[in-house]
Amino acid sequence: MIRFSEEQAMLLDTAREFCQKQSPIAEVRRVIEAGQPLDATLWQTMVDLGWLGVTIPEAFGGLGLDLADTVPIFEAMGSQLLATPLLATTLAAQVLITNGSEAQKNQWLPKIAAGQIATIALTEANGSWETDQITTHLTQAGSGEMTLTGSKTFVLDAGVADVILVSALRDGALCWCLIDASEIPEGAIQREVVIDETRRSYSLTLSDVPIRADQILPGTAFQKIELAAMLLITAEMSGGLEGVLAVIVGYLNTRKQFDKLIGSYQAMKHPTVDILMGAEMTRSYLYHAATVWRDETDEAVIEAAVRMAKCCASEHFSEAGDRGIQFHGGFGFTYECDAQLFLRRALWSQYQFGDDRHQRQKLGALLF
Amino acid sequence: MIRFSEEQAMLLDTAREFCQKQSPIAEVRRVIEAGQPLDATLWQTMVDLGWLGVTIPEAFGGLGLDLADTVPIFEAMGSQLLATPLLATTLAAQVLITNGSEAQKNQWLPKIAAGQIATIALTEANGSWETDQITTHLTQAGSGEMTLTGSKTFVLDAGVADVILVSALRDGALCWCLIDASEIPEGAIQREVVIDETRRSYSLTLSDVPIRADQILPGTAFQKIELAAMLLITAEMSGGLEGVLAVIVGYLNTRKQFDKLIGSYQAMKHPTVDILMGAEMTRSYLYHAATVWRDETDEAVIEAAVRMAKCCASEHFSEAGDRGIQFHGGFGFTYECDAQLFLRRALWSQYQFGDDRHQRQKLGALLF
Amino acid sequence: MNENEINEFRSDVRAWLNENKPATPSFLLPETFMEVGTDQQFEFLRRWQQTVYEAGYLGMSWPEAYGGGGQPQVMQDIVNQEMAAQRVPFVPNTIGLNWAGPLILDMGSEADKQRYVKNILSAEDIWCQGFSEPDHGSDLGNAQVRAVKDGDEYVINGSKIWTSLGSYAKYMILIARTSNEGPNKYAGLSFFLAPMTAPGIEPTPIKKLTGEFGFCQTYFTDARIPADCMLGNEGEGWSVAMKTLMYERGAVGGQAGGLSMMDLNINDIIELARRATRNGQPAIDDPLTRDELVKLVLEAKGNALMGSRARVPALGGTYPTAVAMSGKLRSSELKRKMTRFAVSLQGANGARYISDDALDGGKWQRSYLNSFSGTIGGGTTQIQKNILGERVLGLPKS
Amino acid sequence: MNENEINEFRSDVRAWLNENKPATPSFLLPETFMEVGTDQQFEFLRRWQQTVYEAGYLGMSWPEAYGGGGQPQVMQDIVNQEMAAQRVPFVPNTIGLNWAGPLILDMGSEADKQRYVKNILSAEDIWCQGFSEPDHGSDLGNAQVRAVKDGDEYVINGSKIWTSLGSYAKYMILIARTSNEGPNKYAGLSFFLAPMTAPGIEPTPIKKLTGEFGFCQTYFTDARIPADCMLGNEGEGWSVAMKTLMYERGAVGGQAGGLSMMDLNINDIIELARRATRNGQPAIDDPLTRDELVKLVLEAKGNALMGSRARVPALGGTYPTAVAMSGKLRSSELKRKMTRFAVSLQGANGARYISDDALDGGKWQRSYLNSFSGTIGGGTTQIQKNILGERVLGLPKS
Repeated sequence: MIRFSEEQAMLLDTAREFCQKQSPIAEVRRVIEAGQPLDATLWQTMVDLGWLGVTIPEAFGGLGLDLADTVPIFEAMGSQLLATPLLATTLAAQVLITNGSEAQKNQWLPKIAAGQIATIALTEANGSWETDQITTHLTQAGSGEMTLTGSKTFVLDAGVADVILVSALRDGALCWCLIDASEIPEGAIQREVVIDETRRSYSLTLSDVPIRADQILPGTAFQKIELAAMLLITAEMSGGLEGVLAVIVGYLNTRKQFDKLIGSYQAMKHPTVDILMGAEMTRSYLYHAATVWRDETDEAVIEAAVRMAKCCASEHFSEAGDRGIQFHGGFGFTYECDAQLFLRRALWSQYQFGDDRHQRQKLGALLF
Repeated sequence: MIRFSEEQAMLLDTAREFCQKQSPIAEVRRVIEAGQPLDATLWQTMVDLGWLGVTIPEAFGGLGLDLADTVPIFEAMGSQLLATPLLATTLAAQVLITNGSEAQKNQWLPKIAAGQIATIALTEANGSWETDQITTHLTQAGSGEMTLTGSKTFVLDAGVADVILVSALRDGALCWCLIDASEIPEGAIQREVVIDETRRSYSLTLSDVPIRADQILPGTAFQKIELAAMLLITAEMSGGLEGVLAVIVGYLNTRKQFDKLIGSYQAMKHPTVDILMGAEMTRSYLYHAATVWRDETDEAVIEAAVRMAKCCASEHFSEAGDRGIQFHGGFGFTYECDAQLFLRRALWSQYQFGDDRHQRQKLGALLF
Repeated sequence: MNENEINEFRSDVRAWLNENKPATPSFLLPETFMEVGTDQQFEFLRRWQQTVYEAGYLGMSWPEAYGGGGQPQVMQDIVNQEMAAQRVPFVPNTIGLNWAGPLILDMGSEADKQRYVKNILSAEDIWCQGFSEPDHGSDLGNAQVRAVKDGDEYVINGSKIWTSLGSYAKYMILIARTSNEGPNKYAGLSFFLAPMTAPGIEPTPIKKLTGEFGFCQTYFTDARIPADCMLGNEGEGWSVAMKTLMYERGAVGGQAGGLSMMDLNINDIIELARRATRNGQPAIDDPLTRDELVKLVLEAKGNALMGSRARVPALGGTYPTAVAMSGKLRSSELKRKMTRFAVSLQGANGARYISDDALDGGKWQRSYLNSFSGTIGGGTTQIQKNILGERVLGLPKS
Repeated sequence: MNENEINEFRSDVRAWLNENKPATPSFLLPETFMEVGTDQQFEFLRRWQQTVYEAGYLGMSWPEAYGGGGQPQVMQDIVNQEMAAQRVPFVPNTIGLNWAGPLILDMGSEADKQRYVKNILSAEDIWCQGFSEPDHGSDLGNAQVRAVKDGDEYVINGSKIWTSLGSYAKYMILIARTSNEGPNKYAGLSFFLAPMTAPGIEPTPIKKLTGEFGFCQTYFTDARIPADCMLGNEGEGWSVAMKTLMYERGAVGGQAGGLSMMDLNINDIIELARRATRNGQPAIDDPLTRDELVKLVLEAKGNALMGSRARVPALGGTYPTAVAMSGKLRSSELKRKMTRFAVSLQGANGARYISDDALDGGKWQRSYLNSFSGTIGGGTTQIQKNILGERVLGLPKS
């Protein structure tokens, strides 16, 4: 079942128009080249559109919509390869909404709705997609003071974040710690190199950083946050598939070989149809997952729907990126060809929160 | 490493010529239609060529060559879809050579070299490829007399066999029982329907059949026999791949669609190249396995080589048969199209002694 | 009907089906009307259709005057749902119930309606379809069978292929060429309700790769059929044929109802994977088999979701026709993969074929071989991909 | 050399390599000469070649008169084997050592030999290749770069693409068109040993999809090179170029030796699968990952065995040229699959790129992106399949 809300429809139109205008491919390349941690003007435009507050409850200055309603925004951003702190901030807001105390929500959600940047720090150097591999931990001194020690990686936009939500072990159980950027020691945040050059990814190294009790979130939901991340990344991938397909079709319809447009060769045409089918299926799984996310209460059903969507998207987007390079021939081997931008995005997305093989393993247990 | 013996070279030439002459595709269809359990004239010709004695030690009237040397015969038979009791008889002879007592060898090997038909009964109704699933068993009465009870399936050429070698449990351990056809009760052997219509497959149902001590083979090698079966079936498949490729290429070079030979379409041409590559790889694995079989002593190395060959052949032959049907279009959907004969052969071969998935599982344990 | 009436009716149907559903016969039933290969299979299915019709559960929304039930369509829908749920056999007169019948009710003369409709429902008259021709692909416009008017008859020459139930049919919906002139290749076609009993019409069974029969090649040799067999006017055959595509199940004046095939769905494959054994354990417990199954589930559910998404226009995306135009490609390839996988669940027993020894009587092996009718018939997978590449993505012709 | 001498030599080489093998640098080395993208990488590799040459381990079988070792080829073979076994860096002057050098020794003048050979070995003079052109595919016959004779010079115009080491090269082996006449498109080509220092020759680095440099597009604008740079006669360029394909490693007068790339083999992938972790366990312990690895091993070993079988003429089969003609297709596609799989072994770290944080410095991600040079360069996979279909299977042209 796929249900499409009016809110989604509205956001779909706005977001498409916005992203097409703000992020043509030349702009994507300019941003990569510039290497800035944030395009503040663009960010302010997104804040003004109200996108930061979409999922934040009305009580805290947001629109109070479901996370699933933001799917069209991320899809539109994905198709134009527009990477902004919206992903990290939306996920961090989910952590607060799901797990935060009233005081924590009161303190942060209105700021986020107003444009402050937040992010989450989950993954560690081992690259595990399972939270049971987390080693970052809180240590309680005799005096009752706590300190946080550990290293996180793939922390998006940490360089410009006002607040970071960090997963850590406390007495053997996972919890979320909220750290204000001002409390993070100099040098703890380092930009890291990821294959998708549109992303601003950082490592976060914490050594005995003091943590007050009010920095620890009372809720300990982790899987729901991971699933939220998968849902939004899948939305980006669905858009990305659309984007890379357009690049491929454009080339097949203009480039000639042996005096024929290369799109007339079945060796190009048929795999491109396969990519189209992958894109259509991905989009269907995406909006199915969004529907289930909003309407279902059974966590296992939600998990299955999201993992199916992430699995489908990961597989097809990676393959489309790979074929995109190949079908451009010699030009495909150059940095100038846009297919590489999409392949790199596909690989980043594939390996965040579980690749297709990982998802199939999880689904094997969930479905049967 | 692939080494090719003079004996193999000689057999390759003879066998190709023989099979092409004796088994054109019209003859394959005639034999299926006739439904006879044996073409006695053809069998005698093969006996006269000495093929029954190739692997039988000279002391028992054979040539004393290695089983691996017969690979070219089975490959040639496979390419022409010629199914005779040679496969079953050669495997049964291997059981005797490997596991038989001097008396048993003396009694049977000269007869086999002279053309008597033998077969092996391993598989049971559960369709397991693992010998630990065998339930056929010997029961020892107080008087010391033994009886054999159990059901076997996929017993090739049992209807015309002079002797059957049956796997059974004796006090929890597997052994081979040798049963003369004359000792098998009326009705115990029933023809069964298999997908490859060139095969004569039978079930064997034994209920308290008396077994003397001298019917039990002293040796208990099973895996080597299964590997021997895989090697010879792989040889047939390698030939079959060559055969189905010829059928496909022939059609692509004659059939027109929209006024063009269909072989000019890349949607046909490229997958046909993939089939060619599969055939070339299969043949390479086949002769590698034959080389290792003859020259290696390490059983694990032999097992890996044979399983790799069976895996490669199973995968590529099944796929070639499937594509063979598809590429013939409407004609491919008819019984008249030869592609179906090869697809059926491919399926039979795939599911005897372990399909590609099973082999990969075994290889995962063997290789790493 | 109010909700109570609906519920009551549904439970009546359920009870009736429970009572009257035929026992599984000793032979393997076909899975679609295209696969009926023996008299035994045919008679079993015809009898079932008769039973269903006599109980009032077929053609429920068709006019009473012609043998229908004159009831609201919703009742037929309920019957169809219950039949699918209980997996009863299909009703074999598919061409009559879903193509010819709706067409005759829509544009036939009163005489046509009186003559044909009731017997379609009761399976008294079996209908077949004469659209495809050998060597002319799936494009109707290439039809070469000639119909030449001679007095009050048409003389038919040529041959049609893939005529399902051809040997049992009393009538054929036939596309034939009455002219080679006209602005395009479709303009010279006419549509006939042709009696198969006319001398010179010879349906010749084709043996399929499964080893069974189930299709005919139908030869026409100076076969004379009455001129009033024509439906619509001369030269309107193409548009009449296109009309048949509009009679979706459930639309008013639409198809008669009943199942037209034993639907294969991914849940059947999951169930089989639990039941079939490989090396002594349920196939589904083997990690690699399980993973293949997950892949198939993903493809199957993804296909189903595509249809669901396509009904939300806002989610149509760049290529809004992609989903509708790829339905045949996706479902036929999925069926081939599912049935091929089903065979692989059985260990050595995958090598069996139609027989009592085989799992489910050898149904899966047969289904796999039959699955090529989907990937080949009505435009092969390769042609479907050309069409999608050209008409949906706008790529140049191959 | 007798066996004792061979063994002694081998252990000397081994000891020398052990002693002199350069330490892994702080930056990621390229894996082939086509991937040298920074001065740092280039200087490191050039120094390594110098070291190897000065130790007498390069060009061992080339004539002493021109800087070679004048030793039996077997010694160079032993050195090559030991270098491969110890996985030392490759020697970067690949075009010089394997193409230009053998060609000059074979058909160059005495002056050519004196001038070029020693500096090829010592890496003093780097060579590059000017065969491919933009938009003209991989068929040399389509070369459009013009060389027009003017006095004792040729004037060159046009551009070449995929010039590896173009920015570092002192010379280029260049195919240019000296005539448009002749019986076929190959007849008007000539072969030059062109000085890259001539005014009007501009190698312009191309940024690859990896983000690195490593190829140039080389523009010729009225570039004048001495007429005696021509190797062979005017119009013989095609046959000279074809000769270069004959200089297999190990043949007399053949390639100079040394490794020309960091060979990626399936054992590296197996080793990586043991070392890399997914969800905290070695990737190889995960059943699905393991199965993917088995599939790759089957493809890799099967490829290797094809070569071995092709050397037994009796086993050539119906299509004896299939193995030889498919080598490039098979190895390039395998490399793409292996490197892509290698990335997938790393869990979330698959998303990293060249940096210290990445497994093996990000080598695998870069290798995957670089692998397209194999599946695209020298005739794409799609073109290779056409060639195999047409020339091996005899299918009609697309």
